Amino acid sequence: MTVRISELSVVGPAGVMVEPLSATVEPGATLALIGESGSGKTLTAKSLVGLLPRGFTATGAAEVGGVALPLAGGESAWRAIRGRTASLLLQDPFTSLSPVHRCGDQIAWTVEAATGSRLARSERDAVVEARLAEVKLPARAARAYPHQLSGGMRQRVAIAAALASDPQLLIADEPTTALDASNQAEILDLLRAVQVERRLSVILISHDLGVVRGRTDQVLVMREGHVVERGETASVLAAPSHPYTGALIEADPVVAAQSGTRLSPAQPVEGELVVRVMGLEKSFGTHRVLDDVSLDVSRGEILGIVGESGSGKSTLARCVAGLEHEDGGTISIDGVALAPGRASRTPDQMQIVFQDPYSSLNPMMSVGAILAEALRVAGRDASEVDGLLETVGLPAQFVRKRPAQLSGGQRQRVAIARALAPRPRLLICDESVSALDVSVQADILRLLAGLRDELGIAVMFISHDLAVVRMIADSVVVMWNGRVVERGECRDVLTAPTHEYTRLLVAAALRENTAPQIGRE
Amino acid sequence: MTQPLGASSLTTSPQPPALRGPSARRPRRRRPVLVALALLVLGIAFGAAAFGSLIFPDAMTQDILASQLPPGSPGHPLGTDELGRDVLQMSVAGARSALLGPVIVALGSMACGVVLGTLAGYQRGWIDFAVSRWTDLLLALPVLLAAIVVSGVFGGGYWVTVVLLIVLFSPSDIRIVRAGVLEQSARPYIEAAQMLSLSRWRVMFRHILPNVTSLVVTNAMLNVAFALVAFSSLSFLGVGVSPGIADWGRQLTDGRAIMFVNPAAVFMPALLIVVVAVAANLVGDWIGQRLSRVGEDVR
Amino acid sequence: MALTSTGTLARVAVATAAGALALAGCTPTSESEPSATPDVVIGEDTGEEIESITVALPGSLSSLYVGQESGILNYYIAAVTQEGLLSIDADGALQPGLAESWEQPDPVTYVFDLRDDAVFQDGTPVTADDVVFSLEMARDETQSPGLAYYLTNVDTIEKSGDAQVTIRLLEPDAAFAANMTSAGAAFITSQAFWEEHGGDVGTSTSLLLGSGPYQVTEFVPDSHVAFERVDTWWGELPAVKSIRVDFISDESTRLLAAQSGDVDIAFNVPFAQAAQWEALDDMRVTYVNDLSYVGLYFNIGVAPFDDPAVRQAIAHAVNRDAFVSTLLDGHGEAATAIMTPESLTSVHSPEDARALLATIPQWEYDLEAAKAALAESSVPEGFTTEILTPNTGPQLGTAAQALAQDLAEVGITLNVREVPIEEWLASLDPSAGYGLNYMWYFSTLGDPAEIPTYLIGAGNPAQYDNAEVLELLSQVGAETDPAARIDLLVEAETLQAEDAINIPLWWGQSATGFANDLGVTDFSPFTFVSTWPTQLYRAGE
Amino acid sequence: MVAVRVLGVLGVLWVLSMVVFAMMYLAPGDLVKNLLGNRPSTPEAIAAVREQYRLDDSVVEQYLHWLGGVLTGDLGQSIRLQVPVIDAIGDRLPLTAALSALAFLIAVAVAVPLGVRSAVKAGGWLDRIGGALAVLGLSAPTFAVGLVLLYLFAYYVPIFPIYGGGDGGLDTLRHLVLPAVTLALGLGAIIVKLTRTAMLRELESDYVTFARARGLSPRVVNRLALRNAAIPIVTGASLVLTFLVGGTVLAETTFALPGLGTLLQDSVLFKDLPVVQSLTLFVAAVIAVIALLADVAYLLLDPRVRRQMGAAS
Repeated sequence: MTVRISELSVVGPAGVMVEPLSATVEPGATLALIGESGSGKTLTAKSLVGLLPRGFTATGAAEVGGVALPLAGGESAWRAIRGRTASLLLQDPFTSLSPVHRCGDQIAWTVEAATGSRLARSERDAVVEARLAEVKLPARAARAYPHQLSGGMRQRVAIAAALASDPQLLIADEPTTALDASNQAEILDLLRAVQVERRLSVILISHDLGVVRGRTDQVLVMREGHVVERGETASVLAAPSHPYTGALIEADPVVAAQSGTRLSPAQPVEGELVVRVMGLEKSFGTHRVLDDVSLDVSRGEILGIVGESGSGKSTLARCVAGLEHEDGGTISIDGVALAPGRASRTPDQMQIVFQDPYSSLNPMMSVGAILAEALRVAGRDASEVDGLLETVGLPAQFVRKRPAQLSGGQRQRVAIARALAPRPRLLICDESVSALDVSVQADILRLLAGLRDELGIAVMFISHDLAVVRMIADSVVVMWNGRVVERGECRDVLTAPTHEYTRLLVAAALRENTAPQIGRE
Repeated sequence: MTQPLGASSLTTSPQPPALRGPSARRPRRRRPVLVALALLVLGIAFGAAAFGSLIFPDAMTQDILASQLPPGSPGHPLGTDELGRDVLQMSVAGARSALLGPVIVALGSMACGVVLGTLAGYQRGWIDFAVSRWTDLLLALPVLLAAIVVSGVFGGGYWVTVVLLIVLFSPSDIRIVRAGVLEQSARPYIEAAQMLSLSRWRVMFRHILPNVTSLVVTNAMLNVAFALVAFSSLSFLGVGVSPGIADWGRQLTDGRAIMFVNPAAVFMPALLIVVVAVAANLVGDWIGQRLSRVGEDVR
Repeated sequence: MALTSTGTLARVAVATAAGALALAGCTPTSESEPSATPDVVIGEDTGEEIESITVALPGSLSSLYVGQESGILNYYIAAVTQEGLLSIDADGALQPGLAESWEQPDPVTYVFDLRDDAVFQDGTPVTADDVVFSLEMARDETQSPGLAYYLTNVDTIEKSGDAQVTIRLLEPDAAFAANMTSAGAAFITSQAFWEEHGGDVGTSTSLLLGSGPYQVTEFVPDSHVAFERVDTWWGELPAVKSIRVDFISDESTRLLAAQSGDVDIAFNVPFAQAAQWEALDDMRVTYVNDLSYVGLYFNIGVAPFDDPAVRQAIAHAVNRDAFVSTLLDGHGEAATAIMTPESLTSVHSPEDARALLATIPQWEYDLEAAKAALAESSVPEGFTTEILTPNTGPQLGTAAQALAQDLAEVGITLNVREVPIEEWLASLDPSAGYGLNYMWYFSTLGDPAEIPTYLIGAGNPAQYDNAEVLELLSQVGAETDPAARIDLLVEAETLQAEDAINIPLWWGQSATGFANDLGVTDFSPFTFVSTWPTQLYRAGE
Repeated sequence: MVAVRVLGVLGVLWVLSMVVFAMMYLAPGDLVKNLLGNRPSTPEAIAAVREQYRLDDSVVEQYLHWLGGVLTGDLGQSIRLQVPVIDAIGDRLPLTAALSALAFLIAVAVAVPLGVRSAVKAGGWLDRIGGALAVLGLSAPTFAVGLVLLYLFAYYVPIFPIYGGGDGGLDTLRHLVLPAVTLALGLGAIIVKLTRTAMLRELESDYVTFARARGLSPRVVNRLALRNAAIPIVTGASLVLTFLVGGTVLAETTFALPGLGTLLQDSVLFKDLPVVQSLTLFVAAVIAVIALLADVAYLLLDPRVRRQMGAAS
């Protein structure tokens, strides 16, 4: 039942996207495909179930347990393979299930597709229940629509659906990336357990080295369509032979967190107080998003604000920025209390850098125009654009470019430059690196740290990822359900969390296994 | 390591699916030949509208007491109409009236849409409420039906019809622009502009508006086609263009009386209307796809 | 044709009569005899019974009761099922109808003796009470807004015997008897029927009851009306058993229907399509003067038309001969007077009638004279004005455009605007403020005084107030000798012509399409306002 | 939520009734002239007519009188037809409803499968044909299509009747085929576009990829996508309706059908105020109700919204 891939290559309209690649996955073993955006890892995965986008073709050979995959075959050839021999699990459980069908039906379809006939009602219920039990979901989940389940539960349903007709190979394409940190480990462990139980071969695709560590046997590191490194997971991570792998490992916040690497100066500068938030309250309808939140940020300090989605951290940032109106409490800058809303604020008080670099720049304006506009509001001359670009590490010729011509990291640099243009006292980074590849992430983090050191700017750094925060923040505030549950020096909080929730977060951030590892060979 | 990695547009980075690159959506690309043909048709039609009166200065004032001739008659390749006027000349001369109205309707409706839609979508509050109720009201009325009632009651006429169609077409423009503005307003770059304390006018018209242009332009192009059809339909019902004006819709309506004597008197203007409307539709779709592809790269 | 599928609002509205040019297959005629498509010879009466015929109307009817809706097509359809006290023959002369005989003991009293064998289609006899009731309803403005006008001069209507009705007038009116036909205001129905429906007769639910040879069996407004032959009629049993009248408001559709052989009779074929109708294998088109008058008139309450020189200038620019020969393709006749020649035929031969009307002074088509007149006027530099043309009469619009071309040469800018028939009707009101107007009038009675009384009598739309003319017209009302009446009318018309108030353009014709296997006896301008289905027969090969 | 929508609809109808009333009041033309025709009329006759139709009341009084009637179920009397408005509308409604329903059925039966196939085989020959038909359907004036069909299938190949509504039952159906096809072309064009766009979007979604990755047959996958695409398709119904209502007038005129379209047209020209008022409002109400139903359908089709609505109410 071994999976053998030999000389698999993917050609697209723009040329060869994946250079010939060979690999073997034993039953019950996991092969990790690691790479950043554009490395070709997803194309590789899709080529193994015949789902390449139009215009892309795969060559080479692949077999699963002796069954050759029809790499160049048509839809009908693939249908016999998909689900029964190889199955694909997608990244986002929010979109990979049909929103208007019940979960049980979606699982049953896989079975019906394999048998080619409709199941009787009772038989169907029994099959679905068994599959749900395998992913540790109660039978009643079959009656639920996807939106009625949490992200983690949805991904479990998706796993059950993907495995319902007992394939020998499961290709999991970033299966946990879209999930909250606390869910990620759970799903990975579940996958691992099922895999061991079924002696299933798994190809796990990820940009995240933390996911790979401890859960995979072999690893392939890909870059721009080439395999740059391969080997036993543990040995590759411990001693990378290719510089790119080394850089990836170094840039990975999890690795960095475990190794204790930090971008902050050893001793935080004792700066004057810039922002003071006191007893902030905010509700959306009856839902209380912020409950008596207080914090201070000083000049030259990076305050990490950590919490999962829904913890209120973004709302906090938006209240400080004036993009939301708080219901109660005070926000003061340099000792001056600000009324809620933008009207009472000036651009030089605070600026914000958003998460998504793709939508935070006006697509119709050139980089130069965007920055010049930001300079103008602060009374600065447009000629300072070049200097601004230099500050964020971009060459001067970027002035003429439009956002569409830039990569994600470059865009985020432009966004930071724009935020810096009015010389704000406070920079708010709302998940500003979460959407970036790890290597880019590290660059941006270094940039922010450098800015803090050079400009002495105060930074509120909001992230769901403790590992990232750990790399850059001086002090940390942990939020949960709209409340601050823990605060303190970054190092202290992360090494010795006192609150139960913080402990959970820390564990998740380090991608630690929460379940006992069974049957590892 | 700030260079983009690879040329593939497939991304696996954790973005919401809506932010996917262009390969996620693959609009059918109009075949360039077809679009070129459509552009050519529009070019000729608008050329005729602009200069038709120079080519045939007296198309309308030809001796109107002559007789009807079938196509292929000497001097009248397409024959003459029910008043003895040359169909070819009339078709060229009729372009202006046939196209001017629809173009003005499309532009007028676009202007309404841009101004009201942007205000409603960005300012929200009472303006949004008022504008939305207004569009609700108008959308509860089928365009053609409302046009019949109003034109019929007030005696029709060209400019009455133009104004009427602007009013009746504008709700869809307003809605489209409003929805686009709403969508754009929620994007971080607008909040970034707010962080710079830019005036709301600057935010609305410098930042948001250029980003909904593709919607606006596409819809305007499609409106030209719809207005062309609406004009001719109203003329058919006797409430659109008055007689005495060279106009395809009017020609089509009047020419039906002599269908068997000179079929060209009917089919020529009908063909022109359909061909121009098809061309406008194709070009509208094409512009929409091109502009939205530009947009997709950046989204 | 334009979209008025609405039957007709006024008798004017209905006729989509003439169109523009048609390829002539037919020589122009100035005779009142009908002229048919050449080369079509209609066979002799075979005496066969005709199972059914289909009549295609160019517009819809809203009501079958003429009192409610009185377009010319309403008259045509009502005549199938209803009768008047009298009837009109092919020469326009009065003949007995429901009244066997009538007499006029004094100038204001008319006595009608009813025939005893007249029966309504429901089997009940036609009584004097029914006649009195029907006429009373006809003179009630709210019950019969379309008919009341004819009876404003009536003082009393009484039953004066078991089978006798006496009508007294307020003032003498020589033409009154014609009003007692189904071309006028007499549509006799049963009182019981009327009251059963609370006066709502002629609708799709109540239908209509009359004493004619056909009974209405179904009426669907905007769709059709169906008639069945009954055996209750006092006259001879007609050949056609059932008649279906379809309303086809779109002219192209109607022509198609005819081409498919679905049509036996088509009323008011537009002249623009006449050639195509004539080209049909199994149909013919018959033209007949339809007693209609088309002319221009000036509202002299509106400047600059209060200036006679302005009116003369425009009158000189009217090329009525060209209108008739080209616009109407000869299916009409250049009008020299407001009265139609047909209205004189009870006294004069057609030739004499035309000769007499030609004695009325005319404004010749002469652009130089027009320019000279304008130079003399209060607006020597010319001016701009507007004329409204009804959308149901495309030929009127075309004529106006031709006139506009000539007037442009004279120095007057005339803007032509086509409007729905309703707006045009409203513009006829002097207070609407239009100086130059079209008049388009269908007479059904054939009485010579009918149109002149409207156009130059008291309260006329031109606001023309000439005491001499009014005096002459009141003499017309009192005069019982038809010839003397006509002379008085000619005198009145001469006065108005000198003042250039009404500029007659043409007397119209209507074109009717008939299936070739359908013959019609004595076809005349008056045919369709009498019980015309009785004149149909199955023609042989 | 639904109650709010219903209130909104009623509000729109109310404003609309005022607008229509004011418009008819201001329109040129004179009801008296329409009724009396082109002939001299006595002041008494004019007064009697004005009295009968309450023309001497102020416009506000006239409006309130009419509104009062509507609220008590009395739509008034048609001036032109002399029958209660409700009968005038009721008599023609079946034909128009049948025509619209037939056109809608034809359009849906052809356009939805065509749209689905076009999306599934995007770029294929069926897609091209579907696309061409859609553009043509949107670009060709309804009446022109009607005339062409009339010439082709009623004249040159006389398999269908030329005009009229037939005598009920199958005959009426036969009479409605051509007008319905005429309407269905434009209607289908819209539906093809809607379906294709919606299907394309769904087919590119993750759950379709995932479904295919699990080996589901194309038939099941397409059904799955169509079920999701149904939401935007149904929401587009108002667009379709608007077209349908307008197109009906043209089709009815072209084929001489005694339906609501011709009734409206004739009534407008006659200034038959009660009919125009009621008919305009009736049409607006039908559209509003169907839009409302589309929203309800949306509820039924989309469990997510269903849940939110459940929570809100």
